[in-house]
Amino acid sequence: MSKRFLRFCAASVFALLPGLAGAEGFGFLPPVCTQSGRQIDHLYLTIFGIVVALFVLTEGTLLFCVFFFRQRKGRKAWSMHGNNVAEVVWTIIPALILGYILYLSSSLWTKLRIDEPSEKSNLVVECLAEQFDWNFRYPGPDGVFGTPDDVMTVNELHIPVDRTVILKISSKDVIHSFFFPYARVKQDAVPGLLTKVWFDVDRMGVWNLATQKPELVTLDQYNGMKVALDGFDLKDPVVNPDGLRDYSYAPSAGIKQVPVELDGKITQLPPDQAAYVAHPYEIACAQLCGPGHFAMEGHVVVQTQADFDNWLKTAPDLGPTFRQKWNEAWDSQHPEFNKPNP
Amino acid sequence: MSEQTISGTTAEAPHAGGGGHHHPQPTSFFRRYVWSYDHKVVGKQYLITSLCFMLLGGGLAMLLRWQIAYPFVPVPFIGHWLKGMFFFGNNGAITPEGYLELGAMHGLVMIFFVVIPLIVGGFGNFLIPLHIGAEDVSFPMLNALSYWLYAAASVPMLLSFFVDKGAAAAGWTNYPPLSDIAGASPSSLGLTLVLVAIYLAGFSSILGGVNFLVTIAKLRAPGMTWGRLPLLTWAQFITAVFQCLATPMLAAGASMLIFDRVFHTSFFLPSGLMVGGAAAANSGGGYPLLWQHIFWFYAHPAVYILILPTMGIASEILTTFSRKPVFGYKAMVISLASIMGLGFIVWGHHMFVSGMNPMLGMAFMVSTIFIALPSGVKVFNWLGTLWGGNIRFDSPMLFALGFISMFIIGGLSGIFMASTPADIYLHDTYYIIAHFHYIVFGATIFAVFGGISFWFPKFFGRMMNEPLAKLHWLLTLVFFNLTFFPMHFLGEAGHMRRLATSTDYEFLNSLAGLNVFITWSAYYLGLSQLIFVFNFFHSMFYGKKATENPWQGNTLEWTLPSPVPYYNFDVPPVVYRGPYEYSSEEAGDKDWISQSTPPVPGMTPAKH
Amino acid sequence: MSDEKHPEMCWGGYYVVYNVLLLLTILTFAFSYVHLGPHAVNIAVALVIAAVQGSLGLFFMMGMRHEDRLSKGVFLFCACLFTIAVMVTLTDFVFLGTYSVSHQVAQVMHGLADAAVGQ
Amino acid sequence: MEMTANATEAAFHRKRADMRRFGMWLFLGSEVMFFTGFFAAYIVIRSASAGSIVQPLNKALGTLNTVILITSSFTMALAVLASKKGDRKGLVNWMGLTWILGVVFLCVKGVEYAQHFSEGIYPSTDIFHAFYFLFTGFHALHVIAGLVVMGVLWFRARRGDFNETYNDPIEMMGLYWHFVDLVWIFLYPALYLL
Repeated sequence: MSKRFLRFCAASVFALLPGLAGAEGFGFLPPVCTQSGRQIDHLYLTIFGIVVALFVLTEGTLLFCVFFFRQRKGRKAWSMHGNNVAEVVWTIIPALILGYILYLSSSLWTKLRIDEPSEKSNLVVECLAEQFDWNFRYPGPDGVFGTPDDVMTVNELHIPVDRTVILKISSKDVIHSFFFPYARVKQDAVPGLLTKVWFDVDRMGVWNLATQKPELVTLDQYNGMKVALDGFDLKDPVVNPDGLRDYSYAPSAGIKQVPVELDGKITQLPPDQAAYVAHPYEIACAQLCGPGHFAMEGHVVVQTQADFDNWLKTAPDLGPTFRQKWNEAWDSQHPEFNKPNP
Repeated sequence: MSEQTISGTTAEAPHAGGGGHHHPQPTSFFRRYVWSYDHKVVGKQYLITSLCFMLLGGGLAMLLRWQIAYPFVPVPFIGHWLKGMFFFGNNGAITPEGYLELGAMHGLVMIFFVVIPLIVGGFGNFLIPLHIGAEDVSFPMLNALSYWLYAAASVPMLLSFFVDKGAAAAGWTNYPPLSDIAGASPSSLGLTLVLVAIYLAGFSSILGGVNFLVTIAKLRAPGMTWGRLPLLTWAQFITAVFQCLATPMLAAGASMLIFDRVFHTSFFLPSGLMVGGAAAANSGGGYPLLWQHIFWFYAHPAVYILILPTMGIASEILTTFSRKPVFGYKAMVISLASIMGLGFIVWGHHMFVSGMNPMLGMAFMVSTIFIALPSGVKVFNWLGTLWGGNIRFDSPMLFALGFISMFIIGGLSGIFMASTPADIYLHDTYYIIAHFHYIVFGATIFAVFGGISFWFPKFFGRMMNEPLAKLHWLLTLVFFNLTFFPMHFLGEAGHMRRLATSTDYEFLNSLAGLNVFITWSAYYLGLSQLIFVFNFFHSMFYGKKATENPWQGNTLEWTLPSPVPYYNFDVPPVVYRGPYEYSSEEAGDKDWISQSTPPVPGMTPAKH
Repeated sequence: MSDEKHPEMCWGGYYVVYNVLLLLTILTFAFSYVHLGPHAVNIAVALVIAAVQGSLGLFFMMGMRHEDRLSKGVFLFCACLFTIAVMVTLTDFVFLGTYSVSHQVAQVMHGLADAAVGQ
Repeated sequence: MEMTANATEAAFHRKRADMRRFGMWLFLGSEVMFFTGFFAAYIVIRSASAGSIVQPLNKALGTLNTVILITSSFTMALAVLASKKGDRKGLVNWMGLTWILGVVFLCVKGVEYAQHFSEGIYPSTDIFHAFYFLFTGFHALHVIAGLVVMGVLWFRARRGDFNETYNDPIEMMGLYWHFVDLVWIFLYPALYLL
């Protein structure tokens, strides 16, 4: 039995412990980088606690009956047709439990999806899904979508930390689903329909060069670290004895100076000075969209406000083909998608 | 319904079922086994055909698991022989398109060609007339027609494997525009053939539903009031309502999708679609979500069709082997009726994140949360049945106990998806796959194995080999849990569904070992089914000869010789008590008394 | 079905129902040329006429009157499912793509205001 | 109470007729659900586009077809009445007339389709015509199926298979035909008039 399997058993036992509500990265839940994501985890773990309690109660009764009421010599079963009081009790109590879950879920659902943040005061990004890529578009300096100064990227969503970002999603061909696991966010991209989702990312992704492990840090921690913004490459994974792939960052070949950020100031330093490397989060497609469904990977780069504004000004222009793609699939078909809601 | 009193001797009509016998006893081989009106033969035809298709569905699942565990590694043996054909690329590994075909066909075959025909066609056909004391179903010719429609439906389905560009590859749900525009999904003619296959299977399912509803409502033996119906017949009644009224919506949706694919209409295609750089050739104006609404309006009642009959089977087995009346018969029937009521208004929980209006998401959450109540009440009543029983652990009882414990896990893991915020994260991940496999495999298929060994004497007049059946139960229970419980962890970690491989994603990296573990337990699970296959076909001819009532059951089929003669009851039975009067004082020293045993004078007959 | 309990529909009865159905068809055809008020009124009228024709055909021509409770129950259940299927799908598409409650309520208010002012 | 032989025979036939009628109602219930799918889709797409998808259709032929179907529903009711009275000639005539009216309905439908095709309008032209062909196409399929069965019953009636006690198939045919007419009664205003 490989080490990995033993660790899986340990993790599964830990995952079964009821009611550890609020524990970060409980069980198999991946780390979470948004406040709304934490609330979803909290709700998930509350339901998990209730479910485990009900599980122990019912399976326990089953096992008890199996052992205690076995067929023995001369024993006769009770001739009992039912008990109305019991029926009422085990209808009311589950109804109350479900009502409690319903109350928790409905308040969170209203907060997440029904009461939308207004698009005037928050950063709005448009996302056009297509067969096997994510296209993103920023309004650019004039703040209006569909104008030539829009900034476009492919499979790379840059967002500032500690700000609410609204993502307006649609699709060009088939139904895809924008899935940002660390933010616990998922929303289908339906052609011909504008769907919206918002997230308030408050953790930045960095890669610890010492332990070769990704970490999530708040903005304050980030400011206290020496983080290399560029100049490092994520090497192809090496398959370790457990059959898993170990990722690692290393300075790209022959690079002398890398931009290292410390408390907002970027200085050029030799690669070995940097303790961390900026590491993007991952987004995926969660709705079957064709043969390339498994390869629709994208990245979310969370930056400080200054870095983000700097990136927005210096983002490379992807050329006329992308502008034409956005025009064909978005602006010409659905100009109303570009207008912010009141 | 006219309450038929205990009319004692002279029944109003000489035969409850009809004047002369419905249909003369056939003599030629063709009329006895192929185009037969006898509900028992049609039941066996359904049983054996769906068990064979289960082997096909299981095989597809095994190929699926190979690709997930060892992505793009050539499949040993099969990959080498079938290089370049079906799902395999030229090097014998499964191609991404092939993976989609495997996934879609596994779902379609298992739902439309295995589970529904097995529990409704097989058990329903064979047992409903016996349980209500009738000679045959109401419309025997329609019954034979619905089996042969089902058999005809399997032809286009099997053909779709051999057509160029392969079988359906848009998931068993066939969401447009993927299933709609020519270039979007890899398959082309194959998907249309599969839609035709669903069409025919749905039509056979509707006719079956009509047949059973009328049989249960109109052909009950004298004295068999609604309060004395066995719970399996109640479950089949509610299932027949779902079949009869929900399946036509699938026919409507499939007709529109076939129109879209063949006549290039665009019911589900919005205007301005761009596929592969070129504008899709459709006139636009439709909505992709329209298909999801119509499909899930059918598909949620369909998943209740998959579980309700086996709830009935489990209730029958549990009471017979606990030697004790079922706990709260009325509560069980009320919870079945409330599942029927709620089953039609919960379909939106499949669409919480699909772009459906969030206000509707709230409404569907309320109805979905409260549909967990009837299932909960049924579980508590099953436990009440076991409480104070005198439990015998033959193989049917072991499978029924497996049914309850797996159904508890499956039901509880469903509550996570009912709460919409949790569903935002869990939708389309392996958590959902774990949930529905615990229900459809852990509960339904366990109850099917239990039902087969329980009624094997009535099917084939012989007993199944008990030790082999118990070994099969143990292996299946262990490997089932080892296969599907870790999928909860995959889903919790965010592993998406229908991924040909997860190697692209760094956040799924730590789960690769788990996928390998699941694949190997799935293979052991598949191997342990061979024990059942051997036991089933061997005992059919060489099993121990069965007596009339080997398990001392109360229901009417145990008053008949096994195997059951052509016209079931030579004189129509008269029913004097409910089906579950085990260990009642009326039974005297033995702890059971059949429904049709006349009441002993001087003893107080059963309450209802 | 010639039951002692139920008086059988006679020749004249069917004739009357037939004429009423024809009359209603002509009425709904004529009404389609009359445009008073927003289009919704036309839809409502046509729907009412079709419903009357439907129930006439159902109760008299098809003999739903003599049926026992089970058949009537089946038909009523189908009618409920029809309404559920149409109404729920409709609520999803009427507020297409717009999300926040306040926005939807505002949109509905605008719609009503325009209808009142515009006509 | 002792039942005379033919009384039990009549009771048995009535019981079986009840059973078959209940089965027919259930089948018609499933047909209602089949057209529910189409009506739901049509109502949704039409109201979401605020009626802008509607294209003009030939109202005259539509109304003519409605009149034809209502008349055939009337003649079918008379055929059922005749069969219950055991009047074989009446049954054969009325059902024959119903059959002819059904064929006339299909001919008018054919003329309409030919008109559309000549103008180059096909189901793929636009969403409204897609619904038009979907609705009327599947309705016509149901009419054709009904005519086939009615033809078989007509020959059996001419041969004298049905008498006063055994006329279930005629009654079932009557129910089915009235249902097909009712679907058209709802379909006609939805497509032609509004």
